[in-house]
Amino acid sequence: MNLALAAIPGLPMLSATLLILFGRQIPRSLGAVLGAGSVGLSAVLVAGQLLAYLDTPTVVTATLWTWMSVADFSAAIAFHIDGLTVVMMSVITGVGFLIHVYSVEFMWEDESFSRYFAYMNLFVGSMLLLVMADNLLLLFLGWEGVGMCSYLLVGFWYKNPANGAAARKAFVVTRVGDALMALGLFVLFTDLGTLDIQPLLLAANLNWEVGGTVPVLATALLLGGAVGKSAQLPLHTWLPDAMAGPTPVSALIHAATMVTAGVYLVARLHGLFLLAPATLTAVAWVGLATLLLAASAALVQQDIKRILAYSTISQIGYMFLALGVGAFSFGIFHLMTHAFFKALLFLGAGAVSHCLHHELNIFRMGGLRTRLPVVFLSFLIGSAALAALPFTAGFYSKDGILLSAFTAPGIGPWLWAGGLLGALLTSIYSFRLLFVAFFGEAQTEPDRKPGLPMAIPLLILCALSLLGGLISQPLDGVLPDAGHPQVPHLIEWISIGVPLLGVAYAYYAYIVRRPSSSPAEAGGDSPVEGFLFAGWRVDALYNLLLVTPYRTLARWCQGEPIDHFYNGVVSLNRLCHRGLAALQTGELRWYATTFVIGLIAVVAIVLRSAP
Amino acid sequence: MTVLLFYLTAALAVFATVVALTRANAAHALIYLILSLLAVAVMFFMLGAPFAAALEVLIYAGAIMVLFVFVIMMLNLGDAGEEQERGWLDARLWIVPGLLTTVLLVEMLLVFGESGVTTSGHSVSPKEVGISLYGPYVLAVELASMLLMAALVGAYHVARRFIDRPGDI
Amino acid sequence: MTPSADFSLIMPVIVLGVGATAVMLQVAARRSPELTRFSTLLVLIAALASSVWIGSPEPGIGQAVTPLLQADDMARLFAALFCASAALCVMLSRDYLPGLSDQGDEYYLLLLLATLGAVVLAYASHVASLLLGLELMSVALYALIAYPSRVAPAAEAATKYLVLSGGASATLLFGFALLYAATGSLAFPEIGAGLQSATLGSAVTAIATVLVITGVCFKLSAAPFHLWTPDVYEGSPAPVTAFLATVAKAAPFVALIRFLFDAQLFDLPGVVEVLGVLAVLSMLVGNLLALLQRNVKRMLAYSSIAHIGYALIIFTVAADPVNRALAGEAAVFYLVAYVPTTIAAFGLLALVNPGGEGQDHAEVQDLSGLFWRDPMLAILMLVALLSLAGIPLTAGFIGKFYLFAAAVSGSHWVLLAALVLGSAIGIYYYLRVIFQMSQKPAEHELTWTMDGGMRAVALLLTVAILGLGIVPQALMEYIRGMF
Amino acid sequence: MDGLLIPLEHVLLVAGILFACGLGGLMLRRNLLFMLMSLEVMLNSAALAFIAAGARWQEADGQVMFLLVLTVAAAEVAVGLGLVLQIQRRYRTLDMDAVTRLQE
Repeated sequence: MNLALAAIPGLPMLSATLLILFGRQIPRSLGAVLGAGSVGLSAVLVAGQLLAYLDTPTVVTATLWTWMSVADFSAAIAFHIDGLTVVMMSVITGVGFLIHVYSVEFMWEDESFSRYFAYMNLFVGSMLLLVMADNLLLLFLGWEGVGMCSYLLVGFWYKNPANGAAARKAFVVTRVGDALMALGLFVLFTDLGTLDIQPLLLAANLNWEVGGTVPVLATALLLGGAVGKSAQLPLHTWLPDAMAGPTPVSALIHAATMVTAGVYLVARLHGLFLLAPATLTAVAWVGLATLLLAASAALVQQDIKRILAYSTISQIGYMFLALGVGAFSFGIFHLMTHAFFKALLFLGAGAVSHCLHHELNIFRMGGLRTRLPVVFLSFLIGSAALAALPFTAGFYSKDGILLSAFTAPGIGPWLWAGGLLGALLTSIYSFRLLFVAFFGEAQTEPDRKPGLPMAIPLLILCALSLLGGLISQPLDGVLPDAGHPQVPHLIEWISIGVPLLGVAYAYYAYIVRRPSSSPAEAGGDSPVEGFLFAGWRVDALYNLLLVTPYRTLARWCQGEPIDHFYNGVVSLNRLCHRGLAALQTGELRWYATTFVIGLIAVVAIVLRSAP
Repeated sequence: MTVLLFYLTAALAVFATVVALTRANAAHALIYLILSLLAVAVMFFMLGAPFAAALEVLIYAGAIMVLFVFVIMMLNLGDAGEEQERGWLDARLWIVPGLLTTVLLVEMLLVFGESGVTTSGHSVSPKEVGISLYGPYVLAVELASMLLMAALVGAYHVARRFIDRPGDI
Repeated sequence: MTPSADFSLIMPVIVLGVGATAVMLQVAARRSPELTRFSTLLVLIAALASSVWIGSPEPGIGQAVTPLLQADDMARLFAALFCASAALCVMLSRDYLPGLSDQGDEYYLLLLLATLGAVVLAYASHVASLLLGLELMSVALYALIAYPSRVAPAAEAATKYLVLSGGASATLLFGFALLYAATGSLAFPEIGAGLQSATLGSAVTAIATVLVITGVCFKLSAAPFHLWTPDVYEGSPAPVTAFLATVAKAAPFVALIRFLFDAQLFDLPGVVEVLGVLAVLSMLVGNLLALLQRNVKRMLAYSSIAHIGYALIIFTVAADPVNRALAGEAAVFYLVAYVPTTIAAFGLLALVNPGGEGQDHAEVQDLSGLFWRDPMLAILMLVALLSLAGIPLTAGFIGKFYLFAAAVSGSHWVLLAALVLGSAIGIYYYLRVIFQMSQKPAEHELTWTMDGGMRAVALLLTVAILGLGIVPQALMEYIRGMF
Repeated sequence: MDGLLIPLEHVLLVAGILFACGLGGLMLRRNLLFMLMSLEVMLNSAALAFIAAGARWQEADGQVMFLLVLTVAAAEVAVGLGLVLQIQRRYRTLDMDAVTRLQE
């Protein structure tokens, strides 16, 4: 049992090790088998866990080994398998496997084929570690592991300096979140004396008052970590730039799995968050603000991957909204359906660029409906699910979130209205993408069609995006939930109708009144469009507020003749180094003299403290 | 009377040592060093360790010092070396070592008070030493032989004369 | 008085002693470096096996074999560690020695004798055995350092080491003589017992103790007795440097642990303060000196000073009897983690051999592009450097965490601050090397030979370092039984 | 002949003075030969201290330790004199202030 559990994250990691060590000697085909096969095997094992859990929902805790126990501190490599874990594992390995298969064709011609699969496997292993961990230390290890893999994969094509810059940005911005989270863990450990999740939750329930200072502080710090990893306001700016990596990477890491780690963290520790209502409300507002900002930014993007990136940020905003109003299971439900349709859309986008000379601007596409029918089908279903049109997977999850938001006490209607506005925007931008890229006249001719390794994962994801809403997640007893929210019928109808309205508008704007030429490169003619295009100019704001002052300060410090604090520490170190190095004269007599000086000093210390 | 003799020997040992370490001529220094070692041997005898006294004379003053003599002969530094050596013993060079040594001595004087404890006044015979050596210390004897083997092999290799080649560094 | 001791308990010492004699006879009969290397390896492996399989009568307690040696689990663990490390050094020498014009026979013999000295130190519970172990190791090392007889710096390094180390030995002996004068005993536990009835006053015994500590700390190259270290490391042949930095450090440290723990000298005035000052100085001085150092050998030499400083923390912690066991565990684990890590780092330098004739002058720059040219070697170096820096999932992290926990439980904030500060500086220069390895290949390339056997050794070391970092619990529990 | 009754501190002090002389010589002399002689003086002073302690406790251990110190001194000096020859050969001098190829 333990072995099978350990093999789930172990197989991809083993494969990653092999690929790193022997990557050059291994032929491509074997590399592909290793890379995709290991994840496939994991998926099979996960399926076994899933079936077992569906059969008899029992929580399994398996300690593989005690990592170390020093003094009062003890850390174990232990897994905790419950409904939430099973769902997450299924999404990670299932979607992950499809993306790996897809990547075999997508990356076939890349010179660093085995390096790619090594990183991807390492990512899957770390992500599994993250969701299976029984204690927060192991979770944090996985958390850092996925962050590192994300960094490596965003900068995968490291020869282009822009990609390196994007990778660094992703790393630095998420690092801010990670630092907060580490602090949060420290607060938890000092206050409750353990980092094992289940005892931690028990201890918190016993020792903490609802709304006390420590719960709010600890959960706020954890929220900081979640916000960084899940690209929520105000730490969302790294995700659009992270699209510099290969497209399947965006599909797996920056859409389906890693960026939802923050959602998972809040859901896993919901026991703590329920003790801190203030933080929970903050989660809801962060989610709402993010979803609106990102959806409006997505309206005007032209790069297909940037649209999808902003859309991802926006959808994770919905998940946060769900968590914030206490509808944890809807949040996880949306996490799953989103993984299906967003992976589908990203893989579709990858297929488009793969067949279209790496073209990413939707205004230079057009007419792809007839030329790439499989991809068109993917986008059609994916966009419908993203826009939450009835009977798609996205409909069930997003509808649940909106209605739950409505029932939230006090602020409910406001959250609902905001979410609804977001839904309208979502349907507009998703169908704008569809209509512009796949209808109308062709601007660029595709030079090939996706082969089977790419088409089959697309079709499977199509099916999941359509039917995924019917899956009922085994979350009973794991997450608290009040079942389906009871709201007036009018509200329900409005929630269903608004996305359709958006589709209609998009049809009017981009099919009926199809713009004759593509808009300017810099994004839009009007200032509003420009503002939206630049993602509400948050980057510019940060540049203005943080980066520029920092640089100015740095420059000022450089110019300042008297004392510069930054260089001061470095200079001090250098000075000490020089001073000490100057003692290393190589002269034996001098060495003997220092020995005697040391001897005298040591004896003097004793004489001083002797009675 | 004999106690006074002990202090006289001690003074001689210290004096001979100081002189030995401040000579310019290595051979002269060696003579003084042997004098110092012989004085220490006398002190050993007076402290009731006749076996150690004998070994001090035989091995220290004998064998080890002979090694020095051999090396000094091999090097054959001559008068030029002595001149140079005198130059190196410039007064300024004395300041730091002299100062530090004095500080160390003062520290030691501060520590050694009078506790009234004396040496036992009884002699420990070679027989007792021998029994001890081949009783509890038998492993030490074996290890000492290993140490001498290491020294032998090491000295053999280090002191071996190679024909110098142009490529040497 | 004839000792009726069970000599099978000190089998590694006996195997090494008999083995060294046998190897010498073999060399006398037939000079062949290959054969000598083979028989040396054989002796080391036999000693390793005997230390692993022949246990102490009761685990954890141990038994005295004559008053000189104490056979217990700690001694066995370190005997095994030293034999394994020496075997690695022999392996590293295989490709290194042919670059010298000296024949290799005496080299292996001396290495065997130095290992014997180190193993004796692991068992030493008496002044005589400590002295003999220390000197056996040192004397063999003088000759090993000066082994490349055509290389002037080697002779220079050996001379510096000999003169200073001789001075340190004399200091240590003088200290022991004073302790003997005060307490009337030479075995460590009895020295402690004799302290109560000491007639010479606590100042004399305290001075005697710090003289001993000074002597040992010189061998450990703790600041301010560290100045010889970089010169000697730089001048020595790389495999010997590996031995110097690992076995020749861990062995005196073990002896120091035994001396201070068995004799319980912590209550003497000033002793703990002295050890604390030495620890803080070593941590800061070592790291600061390594900061901008370009020569990799010198850099690692400085870093080893810092590491000894970290380990010295435990003596301050051990001053409080409540935390003494934890301090001992931390020290033993730290040393066990430190040895394979450092061997790995220096091993790379032994393999990278630019000039031949013992001229291994490797600058940090020369490691450029190692990742692209030999990924496996680079990964070994990477793991070793990360472990030295104390990054999680490596042996070094667990070791440092142990020290950290020990210092926290004793509330020694100054030491902790120095530990954190030193580690922070350390990360900078370790990362500098890693960064350099991932750069474009250097213009004048280093050459190295690495066959299947060496690769297996490299893999073994990597696995050992990572293994100690990922599954340290078994070793931790074994060590816990010692104190 | 039996030993004398001499205050232990006095003998130890003589040993201490000899020890300090040795250290002073180590710091003062540039010639490697003299450094080795200083080393011998230091080791000899430790031996004297051991003999004094042995005389105080009337045990053979002090003399056994003396014997071991003697062995150590012999071993050190044997290798040390070998190195003297080597240094003279490579550097053409015994002046240790000039033998500084290894330095920062």
